Amino acid sequence: MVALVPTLLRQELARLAESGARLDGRGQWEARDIVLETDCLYNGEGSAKVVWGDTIIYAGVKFEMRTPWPDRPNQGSLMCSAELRPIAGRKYEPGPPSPESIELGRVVDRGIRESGCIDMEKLCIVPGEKVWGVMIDIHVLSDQGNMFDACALAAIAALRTAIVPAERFDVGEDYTLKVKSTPIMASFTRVGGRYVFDPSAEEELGGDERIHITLGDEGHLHSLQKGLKGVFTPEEFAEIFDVAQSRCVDLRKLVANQEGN
Amino acid sequence: MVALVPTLLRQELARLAESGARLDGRGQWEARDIVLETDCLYNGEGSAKVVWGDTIIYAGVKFEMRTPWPDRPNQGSLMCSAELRPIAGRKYEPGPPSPESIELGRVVDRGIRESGCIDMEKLCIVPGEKVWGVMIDIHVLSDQGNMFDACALAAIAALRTAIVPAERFDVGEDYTLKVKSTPIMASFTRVGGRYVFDPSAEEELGGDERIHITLGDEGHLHSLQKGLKGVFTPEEFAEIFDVAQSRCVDLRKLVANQEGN
Amino acid sequence: MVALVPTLLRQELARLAESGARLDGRGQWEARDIVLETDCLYNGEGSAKVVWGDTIIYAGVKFEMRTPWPDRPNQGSLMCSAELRPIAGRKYEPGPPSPESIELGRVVDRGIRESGCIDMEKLCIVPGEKVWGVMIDIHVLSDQGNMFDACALAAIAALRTAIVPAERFDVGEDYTLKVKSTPIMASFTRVGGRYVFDPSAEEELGGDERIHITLGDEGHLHSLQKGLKGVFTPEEFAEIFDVAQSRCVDLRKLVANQEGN
Amino acid sequence: MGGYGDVKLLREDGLRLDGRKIDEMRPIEIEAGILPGADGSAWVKHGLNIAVAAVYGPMEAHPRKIQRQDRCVIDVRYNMAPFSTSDRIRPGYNRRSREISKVTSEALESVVICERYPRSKIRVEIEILSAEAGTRCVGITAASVALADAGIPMRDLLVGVASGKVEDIVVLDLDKAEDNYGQADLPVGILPNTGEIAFLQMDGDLSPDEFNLAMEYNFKAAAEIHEIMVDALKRRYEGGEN
Amino acid sequence: MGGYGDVKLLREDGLRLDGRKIDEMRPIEIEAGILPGADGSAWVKHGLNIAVAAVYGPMEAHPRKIQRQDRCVIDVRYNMAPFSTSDRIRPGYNRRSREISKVTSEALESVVICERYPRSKIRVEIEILSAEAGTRCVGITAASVALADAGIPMRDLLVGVASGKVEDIVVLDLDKAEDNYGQADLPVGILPNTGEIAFLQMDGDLSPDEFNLAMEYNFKAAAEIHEIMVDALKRRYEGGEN
Amino acid sequence: MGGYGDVKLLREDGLRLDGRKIDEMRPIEIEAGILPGADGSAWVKHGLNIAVAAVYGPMEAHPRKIQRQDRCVIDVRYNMAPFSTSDRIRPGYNRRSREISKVTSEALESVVICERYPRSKIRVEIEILSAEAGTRCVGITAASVALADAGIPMRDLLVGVASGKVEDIVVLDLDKAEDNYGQADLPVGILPNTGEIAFLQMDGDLSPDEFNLAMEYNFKAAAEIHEIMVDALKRRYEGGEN
Repeated sequence: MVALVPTLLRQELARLAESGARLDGRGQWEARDIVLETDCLYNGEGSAKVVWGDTIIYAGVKFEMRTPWPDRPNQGSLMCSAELRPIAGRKYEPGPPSPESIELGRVVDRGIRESGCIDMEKLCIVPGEKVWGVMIDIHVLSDQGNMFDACALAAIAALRTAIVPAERFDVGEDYTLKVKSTPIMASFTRVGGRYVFDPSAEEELGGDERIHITLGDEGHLHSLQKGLKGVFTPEEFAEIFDVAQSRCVDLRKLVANQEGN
Repeated sequence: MVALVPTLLRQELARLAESGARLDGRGQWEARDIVLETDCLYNGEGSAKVVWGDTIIYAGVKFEMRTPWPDRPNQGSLMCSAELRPIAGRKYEPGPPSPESIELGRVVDRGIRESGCIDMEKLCIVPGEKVWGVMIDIHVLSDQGNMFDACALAAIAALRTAIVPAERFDVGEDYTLKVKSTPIMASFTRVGGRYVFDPSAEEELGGDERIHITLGDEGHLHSLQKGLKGVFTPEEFAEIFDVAQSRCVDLRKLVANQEGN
Repeated sequence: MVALVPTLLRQELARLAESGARLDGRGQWEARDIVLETDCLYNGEGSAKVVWGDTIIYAGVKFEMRTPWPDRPNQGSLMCSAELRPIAGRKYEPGPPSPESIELGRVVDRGIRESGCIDMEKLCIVPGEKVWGVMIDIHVLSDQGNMFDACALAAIAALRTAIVPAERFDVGEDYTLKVKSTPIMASFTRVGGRYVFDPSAEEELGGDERIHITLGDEGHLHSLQKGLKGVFTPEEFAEIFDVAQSRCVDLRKLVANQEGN
Repeated sequence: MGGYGDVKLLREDGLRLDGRKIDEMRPIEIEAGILPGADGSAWVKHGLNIAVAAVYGPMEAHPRKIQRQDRCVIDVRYNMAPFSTSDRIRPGYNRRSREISKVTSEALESVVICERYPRSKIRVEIEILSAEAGTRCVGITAASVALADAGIPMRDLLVGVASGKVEDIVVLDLDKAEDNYGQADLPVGILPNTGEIAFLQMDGDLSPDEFNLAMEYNFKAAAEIHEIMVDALKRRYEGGEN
Repeated sequence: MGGYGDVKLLREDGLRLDGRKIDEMRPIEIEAGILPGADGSAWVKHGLNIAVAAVYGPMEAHPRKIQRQDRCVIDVRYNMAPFSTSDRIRPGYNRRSREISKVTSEALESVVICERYPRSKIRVEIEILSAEAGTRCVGITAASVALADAGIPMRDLLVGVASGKVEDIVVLDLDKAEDNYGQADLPVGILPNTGEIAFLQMDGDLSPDEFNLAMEYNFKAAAEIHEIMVDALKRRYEGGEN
Repeated sequence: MGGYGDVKLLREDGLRLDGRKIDEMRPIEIEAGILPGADGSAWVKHGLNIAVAAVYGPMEAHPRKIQRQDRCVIDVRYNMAPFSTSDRIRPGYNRRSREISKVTSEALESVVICERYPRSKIRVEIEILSAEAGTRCVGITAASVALADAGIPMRDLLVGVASGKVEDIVVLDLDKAEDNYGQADLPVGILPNTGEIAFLQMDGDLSPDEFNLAMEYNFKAAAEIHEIMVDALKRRYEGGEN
């Protein structure tokens, strides 16, 4: 689709919103097609590819052995970061990490970290000497809308399939990383005045603020983030929070199904 | 005051200089009001705030434990650095440290270091293994003229009130850092053709080179620096050197009084 | 010489090429005058200066003691890097290392490293604990054409005269670094449609792609690199490869003569 | 959230370690107009946090590629001074600061009447001089007062405030120990007059009910802080230009 | 080249450890047009290497100082994803990637009809998602297909291919072990129709004869890979726009 | 200053360790015009220090924000080569070099007739190839000769020279050991004809009287160095263009 100029696009989106419609014909809370694939990268100790509409994300998990922080001698560490390199789209430029890519990595990181799905003490090899550092790297190949949810999905799916490479580091046999739960992110963008789930690239271009909600297995909140220009009311939040609950259940099944394969 | 355009300002400053006058009515060697406050920051192991005219500076001291340099196993280290962030004034821009901020930090650092007021061997905890690194950080909140003297004053005042946080690092009880003397900086800027002490922002804008003199308790020189475009004669230096001697005595009393509180 | 504008220059170079001539009267495979001097820098453990036509290069060797990589406990390391600072010519700008300087350093590095002239195991001091890191730094003072060959010559000449500073590091007596061979680089640039050896600054300005060939004592290839825009045929390569063989023999004698002094 | 779990944060009497009630804020002091060279400025002490904010502008936005034809951009830099924390912070690039600067900037763009200044830039500098948990909220409050002090028109004064959870109890305004050992933190930026939210982050673990209670505390506290902000601005203008 | 020397890379039967013959390539799969937002794109799997390339442009070249009056510039970024190798690669500045980007860019400028787009820039992004020796060649092949997919006119399809030497034997297309423990590597970029070379690097130890044999293998392989590239582009256009 | 105090720097006979008298300089050699591609250049050997300076320009100053309407700017880069010191210096960002570059630039702007070239820039590149204490002064001397060699009009030739204090005695021109273990260093940039000072730094400990004596030594030495500088420029122009 030829991109409308933003002002015209905003008008069109507002017009559609009045009748509850969206540019691509989806319902307000309806997602695009999502294909999740895991174990797809030769050198990733865990890996996942998410094709979410036209948005394409890879995530890979690597382990490194390091000395623990002095104040937490029994704990390993987890780090999730995102690269938003210029391959991801025409608007992305080379250079040091942009605020956008930093936010993306940190919001996905918080959702996983705060869910407690990884027991940091289980990452200890020798207390005070050697622990595992788990690195989840997210690589955005194509950003065509709702990159955050696609990245979060790829990250947790890659993590849940990760094998700890103990043999390569001479500390025993390889084993599957224990991941206790499946935190899932659902994001909402204000488009034409009301929120929609899973905005397309056009909807993001003509939209306003967005809200990222990460929920755990029990429906508890683990991470929230509001980004971009715009305000919302507690009532509006209550509405999308309900939607997030059901969308996260759906997405969590996708991860579970993939693991069942 | 509305800033005059530089050329007009220079003419006005030259005119005033002929009659021995200054824009704000001060005498040639007269300072603006100076308020020094110490122990003003919760997390600084030593801290000071200097309000010098409209120039506002904070300095904080932090300690870290480190391994000594192999060739100086019995010595700790001292480092003073200055940040000239964009809050300091309209003309300051974000980005990596500017040559101005590097010069500022290094000139203040040399004055303190070369005075020998800190005995590096007293900063040794376990020879060859653990020493204290003392970090003085200077933060310029408002540069409205004569930033160098205000920064040097804040730095030495913060250092002289510093408590070594031995308990937090599990190496004994906290104690007051021993500081043997009080090096003080006095700076002079050529304005309207002659030097003045403590230039205002307008005087700096319409002025030429400046000379920074740091003197110890006995009136010895510990650091000199000439900055900006301009030349001076040995006779001119002799004149400001005499003024520096008396101004440093005054400023040193300010530090002593604060400690007496 | 006043630099011709590139289009005119290219035409002139093409015209000259037809008659087998060059701007400065040299033959197609003829080099400019080359002066090699070694042991010319007080603090370099090995050093060399190359004046190659109007191109001037310094190379210096420094040693540092470091811990070996875990997977190669018996091996030291060799690193050659080039700085192309703004002194080297009007077109060079300050800033982080340019792709040009990275390529220069890495191509020279590969030629030396891959020739096997340094036995990395001989750089081991205490297996698993201490090894020598050998650093060759190349500093381009004046780039007036064929910088690569001049840099490679300076680098190997500096390396071949290096003294291991064992005394300074308290591990025995100083001794001459053992360098088993003399890898030499010869580079060719397409000028006026055909290749020439040792292009001048003007020829580079009006020329196309270049090919860097590093040969060992026995005439084996140790490094190849094609740079800049342009293509070549296997037949063209065969021709310059033959020339490279004889040019490298000449240059190797230059190094040997210098050592004989 | 650290969530060590074995640190007691509530006393037998139901009060917090520093004696505050569950829904009680730390004391707040605000002063407007403290930096003579800035177009607007503010100093906020909130518990042991100290934030200073300066506003410069509106000014021409450059490089041109950051210009917006129909509005100004708010260029926020949130920064922690090296001496503001227990362990010294190295100056320079910092992922946390960049993220906070980004979302703070977007929150302020949501309350400033940006359309008033097309193609312009307003610089907002937030410096944390002393940190004791909740600095991003204190920075938002300071920035709001500084913008008002600079005479920049806003739809409302944005108030930064946070609630959290410690020992399974929702509490208002975490202090340092509560932040280190607690279970959740919910910092928000509230427009007290319209009841809207312009800034929202959260991490830790909150059930939907806990979230609602934490939000309730935040709204109540925002009203209180708003009064202190208004009071500081009144003092500034009653006191005349300085 | 590592050249450890004590690692067996050839079997008793003369085949290589993975069963390939001396002059046999690893299997190659190519798909064109896989990134919906790019003007051209390609996915190449070569052995266990995976490279994805995207083309954006031609577009205005800026900053202006990179503009050429008479042609476009090809702005190539070759990058290895952090998870593409056995040990994680830290994102950011990297001397090896910069060098490969530079020479790849120059190689592509040698085959694209750059004069068609004066003052323009074509961005070519090469991402290595999985690395198993030879990634620069796989990246060149992917970039070529992506440029063709974007409809950029080229003199020929540039093919990336490498030969090398293990246990004193010249072999085609080194795999990871052969790259780590072998004696030489000769990656080239070949224009299969004209028989010209636009990309050339080499390191290790090769006699003149060994070099000639390695080049012969490379030319033979380039013809094979070229067919697979053409096939991928045909499938893309026969399949219609996606 | 290191000021270790337990290292003997003066001999029984009152001479210094290298046999120099208290007020004696190390030997100095200067050559002008040694870099064929620069507009002006100089090579200075001062003791075991070697500095090379190049001048490029005047040229248009850009980016435009560095332009001055009424004069040129002098853009100085002082740099120590990695192999110039006992321990290798890592290339790249360096606080010491930045400070020296700044004050050297300001000193040269004080002697060049900058008004002659409005809106222009003159690049001065100072490379220290070998360092043995006092490099900033040697760099200033080299830069001066290079500027003169480039035909840039100057009020006077700026001369870099330093005195210092060892074992409580003021001495001229510290060498490496004296710099490492001495008590003070006073590097200055002197205009020998006008008797003015354009560059001044100092660290260590000097009484007012010691300072005056050190300055006296510096002025005397500046006159000597000035002659060597003039001589080098004469040789350059008598020898004709090279």
